[in-house]
Amino acid sequence: MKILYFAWLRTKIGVAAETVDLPAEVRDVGGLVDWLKTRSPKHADALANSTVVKVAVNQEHVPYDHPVGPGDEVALFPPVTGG
Amino acid sequence: MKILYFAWLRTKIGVAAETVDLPAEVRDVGGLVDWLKTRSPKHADALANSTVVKVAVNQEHVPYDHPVGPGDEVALFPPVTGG
Amino acid sequence: MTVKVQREDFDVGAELAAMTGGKTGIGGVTLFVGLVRDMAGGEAVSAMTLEHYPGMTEKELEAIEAEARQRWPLDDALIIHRHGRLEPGDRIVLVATASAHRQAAFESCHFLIDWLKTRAPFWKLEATPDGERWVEAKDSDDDAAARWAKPA
Amino acid sequence: MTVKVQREDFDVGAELAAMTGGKTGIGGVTLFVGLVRDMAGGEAVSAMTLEHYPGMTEKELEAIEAEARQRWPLDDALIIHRHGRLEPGDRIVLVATASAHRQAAFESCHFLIDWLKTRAPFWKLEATPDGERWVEAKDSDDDAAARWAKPA
Repeated sequence: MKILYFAWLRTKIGVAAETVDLPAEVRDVGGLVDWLKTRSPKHADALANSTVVKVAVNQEHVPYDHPVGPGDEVALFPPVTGG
Repeated sequence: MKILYFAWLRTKIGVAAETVDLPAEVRDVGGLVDWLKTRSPKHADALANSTVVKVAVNQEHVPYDHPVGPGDEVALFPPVTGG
Repeated sequence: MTVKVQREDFDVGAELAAMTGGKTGIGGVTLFVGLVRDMAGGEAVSAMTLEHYPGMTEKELEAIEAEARQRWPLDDALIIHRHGRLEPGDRIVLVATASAHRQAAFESCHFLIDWLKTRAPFWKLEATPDGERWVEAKDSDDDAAARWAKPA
Repeated sequence: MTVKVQREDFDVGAELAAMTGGKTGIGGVTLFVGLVRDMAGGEAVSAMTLEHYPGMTEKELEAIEAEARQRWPLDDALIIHRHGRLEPGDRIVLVATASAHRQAAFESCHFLIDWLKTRAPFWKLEATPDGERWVEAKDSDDDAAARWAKPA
């Protein structure tokens, strides 16, 4: 699965994208975020407060109970601040 | 006193401006409009419906009870339709 | 703060550049451009002639602009209104307001065009297949302006 | 109906001309131009870098525009949003909507910028005397967007 990070999630974790092998027990966005926290202290720090971690699956905003699968493009980012 | 007419008041009365000698008994806008109606059948026709005859004295919108005097510039016109 | 009443067309890009050039405190500019439509009340309009009251027009537009500046924190405001003969698709009016905050820019721009439409001494004469006719004031314009009336 | 995401500046006059040229049914165009301010939260800002999510950005802007077209009778709509490094006074975003009626043009333009600010995947990095900092989302932007939520 391809994971993208933007803005301060990117700078805190230190990479803009990574490809991960999704464990079978991870089935939704919430489960994915919890699992990503275990990958490194930087991941744990960046993802600590889920209220400011927004998620898009295949380029659409989704809630934490949205399903995820190995073929998805998942992006994690803070609340947007454009315009 | 200088009287100006705009839009369909101008085309109905047939002049854009006229200078009149104000009778002493005319003291406000309402009295002026009533007196102007007596000047010609065209005036009477154009000014018949006072709800669509708006008045400015010295280039400011005023109500019918606003005073008028010989030195004033008075304009009569329909509701505005610019923009 | 600028008011222009003119026969000539205006250049929206140039006006925006003049309003914002060299300034770094403006967060947003809202602009409204009014255009001549080819239809009105179900009838074809081939041309429009805008009459106005020289002298009073400028005073009234300046008063409207001053009112907007009192109500909203504006860095700048601009009204350009054309008069004379115009054709469908031609620009009639430009209203632009600049502020640190977009809400103030939107509200003040909307206020200016709504108030202008009920207070600035302009009258439209439309040319239609049935001849010329003076445009009648719309109740909807009065309603739009009334939205901005201040509570007593 | 057009969405552009680009590094380059845009020409507001040219965009307006492209939107209205040859069309005679448009009564009004409302435009909003967002600019980089030199101050934010009391601190000086010397530059701003806009990051975005290529692919999703365009999809999201197109979805926002489609929502506006559903809600209001629009002749046209345009969103241009820049990314990359910008300086105070630089243009960031242009939103423009054209309609037969000015109320629809104002509301849809306001809606587009309010929704864009809470949904389009852009993030601002400000350069200040204390270093770089990511701009935090504002509650006031959420409130502004919530005004446009449809009744259930």
